[in-house]
Amino acid sequence: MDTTANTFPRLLLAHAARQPDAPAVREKDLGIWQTWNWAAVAREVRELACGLASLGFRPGDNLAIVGANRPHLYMAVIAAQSLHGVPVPLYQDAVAGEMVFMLEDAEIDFVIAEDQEQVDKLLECRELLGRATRLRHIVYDDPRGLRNYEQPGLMSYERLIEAGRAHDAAHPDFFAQSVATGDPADVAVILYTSGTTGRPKGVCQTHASFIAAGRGGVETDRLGPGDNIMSYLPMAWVGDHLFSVAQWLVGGFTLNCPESAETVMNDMREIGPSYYFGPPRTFEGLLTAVSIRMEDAAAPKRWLYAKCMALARRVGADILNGAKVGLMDRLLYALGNLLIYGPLRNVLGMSRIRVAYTAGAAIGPDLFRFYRSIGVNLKQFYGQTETCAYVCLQQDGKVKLQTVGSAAPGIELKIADDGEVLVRGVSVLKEYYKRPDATAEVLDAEGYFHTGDAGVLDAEGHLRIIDRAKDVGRMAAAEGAAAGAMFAPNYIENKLKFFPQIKEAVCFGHEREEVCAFINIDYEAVGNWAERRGLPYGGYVDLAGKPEVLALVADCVAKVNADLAAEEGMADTQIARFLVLHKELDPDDDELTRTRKVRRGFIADKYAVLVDALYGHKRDQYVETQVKFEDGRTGVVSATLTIVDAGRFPPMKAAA
Amino acid sequence: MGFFLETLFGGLMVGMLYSLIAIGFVLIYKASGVFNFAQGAMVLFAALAMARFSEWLPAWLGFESLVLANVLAFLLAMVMMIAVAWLIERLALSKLVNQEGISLLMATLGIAYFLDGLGQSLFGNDIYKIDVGMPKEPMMVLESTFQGGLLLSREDLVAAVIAAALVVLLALFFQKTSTGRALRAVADDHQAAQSIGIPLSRIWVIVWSVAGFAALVAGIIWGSKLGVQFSLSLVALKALPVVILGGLTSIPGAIIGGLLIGVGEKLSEIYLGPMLGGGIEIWFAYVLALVFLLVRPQGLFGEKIIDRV
Amino acid sequence: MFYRENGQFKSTYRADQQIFPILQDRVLMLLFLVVAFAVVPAIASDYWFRAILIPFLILSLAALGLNILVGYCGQISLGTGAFMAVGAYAAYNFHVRVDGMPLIVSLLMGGLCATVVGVLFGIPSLRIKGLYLAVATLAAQFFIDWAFLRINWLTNNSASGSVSVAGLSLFGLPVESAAQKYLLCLTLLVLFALMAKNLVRSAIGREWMAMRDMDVAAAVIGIRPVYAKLSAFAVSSFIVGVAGALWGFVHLGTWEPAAFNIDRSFQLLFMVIIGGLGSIMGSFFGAAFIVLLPIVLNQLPGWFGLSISTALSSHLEFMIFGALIVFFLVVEPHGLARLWSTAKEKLRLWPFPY
Amino acid sequence: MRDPASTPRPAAHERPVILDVHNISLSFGGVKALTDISFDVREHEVRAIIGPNGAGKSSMLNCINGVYQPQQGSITFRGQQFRHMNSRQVAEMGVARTFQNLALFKGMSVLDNIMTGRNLKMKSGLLAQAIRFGRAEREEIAHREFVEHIIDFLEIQLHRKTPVGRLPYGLQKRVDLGRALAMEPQVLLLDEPMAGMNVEEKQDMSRFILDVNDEFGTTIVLIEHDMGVVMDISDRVVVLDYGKKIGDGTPHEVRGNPDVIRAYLGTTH
Repeated sequence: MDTTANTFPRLLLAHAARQPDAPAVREKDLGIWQTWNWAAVAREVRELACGLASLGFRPGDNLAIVGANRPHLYMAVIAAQSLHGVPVPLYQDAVAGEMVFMLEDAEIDFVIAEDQEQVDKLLECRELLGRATRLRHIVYDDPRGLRNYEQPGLMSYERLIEAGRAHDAAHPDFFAQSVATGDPADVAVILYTSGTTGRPKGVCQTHASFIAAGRGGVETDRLGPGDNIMSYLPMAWVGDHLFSVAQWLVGGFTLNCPESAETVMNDMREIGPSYYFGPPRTFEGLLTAVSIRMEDAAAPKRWLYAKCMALARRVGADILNGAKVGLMDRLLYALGNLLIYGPLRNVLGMSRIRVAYTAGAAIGPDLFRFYRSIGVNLKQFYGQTETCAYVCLQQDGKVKLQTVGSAAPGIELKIADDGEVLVRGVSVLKEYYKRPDATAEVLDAEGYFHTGDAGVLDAEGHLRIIDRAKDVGRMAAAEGAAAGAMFAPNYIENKLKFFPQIKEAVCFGHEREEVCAFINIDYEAVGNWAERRGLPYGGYVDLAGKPEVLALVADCVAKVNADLAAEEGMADTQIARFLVLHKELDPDDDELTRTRKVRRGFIADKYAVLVDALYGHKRDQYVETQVKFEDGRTGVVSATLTIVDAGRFPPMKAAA
Repeated sequence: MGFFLETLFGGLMVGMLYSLIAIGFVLIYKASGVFNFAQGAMVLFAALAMARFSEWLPAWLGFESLVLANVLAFLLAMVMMIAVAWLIERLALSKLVNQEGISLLMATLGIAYFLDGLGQSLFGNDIYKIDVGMPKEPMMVLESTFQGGLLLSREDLVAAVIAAALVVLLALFFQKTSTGRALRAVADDHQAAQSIGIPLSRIWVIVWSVAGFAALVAGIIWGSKLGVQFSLSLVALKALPVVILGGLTSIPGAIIGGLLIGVGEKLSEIYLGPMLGGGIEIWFAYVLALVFLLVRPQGLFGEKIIDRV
Repeated sequence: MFYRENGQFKSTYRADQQIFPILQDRVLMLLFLVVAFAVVPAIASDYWFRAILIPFLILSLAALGLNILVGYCGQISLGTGAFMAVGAYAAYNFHVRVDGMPLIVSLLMGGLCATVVGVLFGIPSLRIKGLYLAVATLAAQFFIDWAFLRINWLTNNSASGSVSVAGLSLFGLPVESAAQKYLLCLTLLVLFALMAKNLVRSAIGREWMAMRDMDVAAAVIGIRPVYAKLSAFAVSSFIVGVAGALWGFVHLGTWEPAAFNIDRSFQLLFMVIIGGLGSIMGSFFGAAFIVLLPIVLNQLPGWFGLSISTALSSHLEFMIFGALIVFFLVVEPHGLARLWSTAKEKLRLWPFPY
Repeated sequence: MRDPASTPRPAAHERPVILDVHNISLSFGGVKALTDISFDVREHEVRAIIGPNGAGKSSMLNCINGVYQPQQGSITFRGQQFRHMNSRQVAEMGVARTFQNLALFKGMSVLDNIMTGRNLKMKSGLLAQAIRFGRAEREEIAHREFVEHIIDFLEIQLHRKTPVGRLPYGLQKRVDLGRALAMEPQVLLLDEPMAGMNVEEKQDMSRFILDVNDEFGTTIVLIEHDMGVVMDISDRVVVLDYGKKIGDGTPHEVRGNPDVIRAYLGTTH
């Protein structure tokens, strides 16, 4: 593996020289896995870069990249970099209104878009930007439906490549030179943080830091040629950039792009990646699907499944950690592996996984344990856009369910007095694009980055994230008590969200005497449950209001409360009352971030009436809500929500 | 001349038996759209039942009277045929309703095999005679007209009369009785039939029973002529070309078709056979039908088949 | 349960379109062939060869041919026995009249003659369907039976069509012992099965199935009914013809038209129904089932210490066949093959039900 | 696929006539299905045939692609006049068709169903296919790739290998369209492509139809009940009632036509 190359374009060329015929990128297209080897990628990047240059793309220009995970778009990233330009990947599901801000902020002139949908959006943005001379060049990858577009500056990917070839022929050494003059300290990418509050900020990361981050991961898990990864997460997300760009180019393994959003599961089953990355909700979704399907299985199968899973819960994780386990259990586990775990991994597409990572939000311990127990080496890491998603890693064999692992190579950790986690080291951001003020807020004099997360370091230096620093609140002191207990909403919400029936949860309790919660049911899971019980329902709102469903949820809440009651200092934060929301919390309604973190404050305001009802000890509450549909239309959903009292438990001194 | 006429009559006799079997086909096809390969098997089954019961009953019940034996045997056999019809409807047809014709056809093949097996394991697989007291000795007619005269077997004449009677009986049944009319309704249009509240299942049981009855009569006549044996169920296959010729949906067609083929067979055997090396009656009927199919698929009396898109 | 398909991705259409796209299946099939070619000949007894294996192989071949016609193209035929007969007698004629004619060529010529006759009797299928066609093919059955009985020229003037062959050899190797015969049949069967599979997954196969499923639509997209149907008859009767030749030459050695009478036709039809219409695999299942059932029926009572007359057991056989036909048509119209593939799906999805 | 019409499309009336139906009359044993119908279809347009049930719309299509033989009248396709054609010829001339009540090949997968649309273009012989070597295989692969483009176009990748029988109705309609597209038709006859679909499916289908029309420059003749859809996507409309033509013109003109209004008020549409 190449250690001298210090910019991404050079890494690419290094691989093209070292392993020209090894597969670099695969995409399922036209029913088979079309493959680019490293040489081909290098060639195409070169042509692409020359093409951009021929359009007048200058060093320092920014290239917006909008679309799903397509090989061409990944190549565009490197192409821009090899011209000393900066790729700016944007969320493809953002609506024009959101996108226009970043296009303007990053002074975008050149865009590479996936298809008609994105092009239409960008043209809309042109309008929104007024006659400002932005977005002069829009290159589209998939020409379908765009044939009769007359707008200026539109160009197909093929045409761009042709132009590139011509330019390359005219200036044979242009590309080589441009790559040669690249500086590791140059900004390699601008990633916009959707940010739980305020408008998005462009995080500038240099080649040096992202390569360091990538290398850290690659070395920790000994990744390299022969490994396969699924690239299915938004390119604009730091996670995908770390895994599908930085680690890809450092490690030189193979990217695999799914055929379409709906086929990801099948494609994953075919590829059987050896290296996998997904945010907790992906793993949650998979597990939900598993439990739903198992519930429909025949009784003997269910029995076997239950038995095997019980065994796995007991010894699976230890076996994976290499801890010592009795021979009998090992034998039984091997049997279970043949009968259940193996097949399960196979249908999940995880048979060949060596390393799987999750991050982006705290993962429910039980969820985490499930995957490890069936032999999927799932690990957590911790980081944020500002740190290339690279702060802590769980090392093989040292995986503790509750922590996100110890400081990654090249990273220093410090816990501030208020519990906030501070980070210094290779992967810390250069700056926020054109936002010195914001940069100053997060980067202090000693060069520590303020993560905004509250956490604790344990004896072995493993970091345990409790919550967002600003979310961590205190309960109002109950009569007689000096101070209220510490209240970590996410912590509780994640416990709730582990139940397949619960999709989202929002807890309130800061400066209040009790904790109350909003719950979102998982439509698919609960719908299934209802159908199996022959419980008729008309759509989401109706289902969410059914007394049977409320009972079901109350049950989950009670379990969580029991859990909390058993945990040091958490007993007082048991959920007193909850209600089941009449609509799904939705990024399009700004209730969630694009990465599906709940915007607690926003929700508290938006549904103030419900919050008051919860604390006002009402029995139910009527509510009306505006909703945005995919096609941009808006409508209103209304319902009368019942408020349910949850079972609570006396605090006990027992281990969780 | 005389010889020709004799052959002709012979042919008519055989043909008449074909018709008897063919009628069974037509009945079932009209009422249930099923092309009943099992008709032959039903004939064999019925004949076996008749033959054996008429032989066993006197032994069991200890009486001599041949007539009584035959009557009882006939009734018993008829009961069995009804039972068979009922079972077929219950176990096969009701479950295969609105499947394509081809799988129904194959189903009846299965039924045929089943009946053959059942019949022989119940009643044995030798050659049995049925003696319903048909006059055996032949008679001479028209000696005056030309010398040598005509040698006719009375038995055949009686058989012809019985057959004719059967046809008339069926005709009456279909024209006069309400069930008969119901059957015709079903034949014309299943939906219509159901809509006027006729339970298809019962209709089918009845039809198959009637077909069973026809089979029984045919079986008896065959049996008393040539004895009852397995080959019967093959001979019965001859009814297929007959209905093709006459048209699947027409009873008169079945009769005329039968006679045509009976006669054709005999004459061709006599006059063409020698040229071709003999034994051509095995296939004559089928090839005739085949040729017919190519020129007039709907047969002599059948309705035209139109494929709609 | 035993499938591990992760990483078996296809990056070419050739790989994606192979007959057994899943590695585990390929391995299984390979093992199976090894056993069939190497192990069985070593261990099987003479009785096994003559009573079970050879009949099974040859009838599988015939069923395979019939399945192409009935299962894939939807044209029923009750004349299969006759087409086998054509194959057998034609091969016989080439064998005895042309001296030095290699065995394999005789067999194939037998197939070709069957093709010609098959197409001839297939012509009515252009005008008529289903039960009408059944009668047309019946005509073929009876006519051909008769022809070999009565037209001496066809049987090289041997009385009542009873002929016999001996001293077979193939490329200099003798085909005398049961094992040798078995290997000959097995090889031919495998080759034909492979070709048949190729056909049904190619353009022509799709034409057949199109005619079967929805002939009007098929015509509208430019499929010629004449070509589709007659080619099905041709291919089908070629394979059946070869099977017939093998039946005569290899299995019987001495035979007369009765060996290919209408019962044979029905038997083969039953095989494809029970085995599975429209499935190559099904032809094997069906043949195996129908070859084994009577043997089992004869043994069964013995195991329980009772004894039944052969007559009775043959009648029981009739009844069981009949009942099974109806059963399968009602319960699983796609026969054993479908049961097999559902089981396989279950295994692939294990532990999930769907 | 076929080269797109690179130039922007001229207005309907300027384009040359590709299909001209002249005085067609058709009857089944005395029952008149069509009487003296004439209309023309111009290159690259979307031509709708509407009318109440039993107006003879489907019969009209069946005449055009040779399923029925009209007793009178003639059909001119690209300047060649025909009185009697069989479906094969029509297909060869580049007329494809979808069916009102799904006429898919139930026993086959989505992929195979669409592949059948390519059969007309597959030339390798029986033996070659049996051995599946050289040309036969190359051909299979080439056409498979073509079909994959269609699957991609219709967004049914997920269902590529599923037996069509198992697909929901809306998707089956797409496969039916795909099978027709596989023939690379110049004229595409669509028999109620949206019958029995919900609003969303209808939107998708309209999108596909329009895309086909301007991606591949395919001329489209469609029968549809949903007036809304017809008015949205068609350039010109023919109105039939009881086998007679009672209106012909742009959606706007037709909407104003009193006979048409009567015909529609008269029935339950």
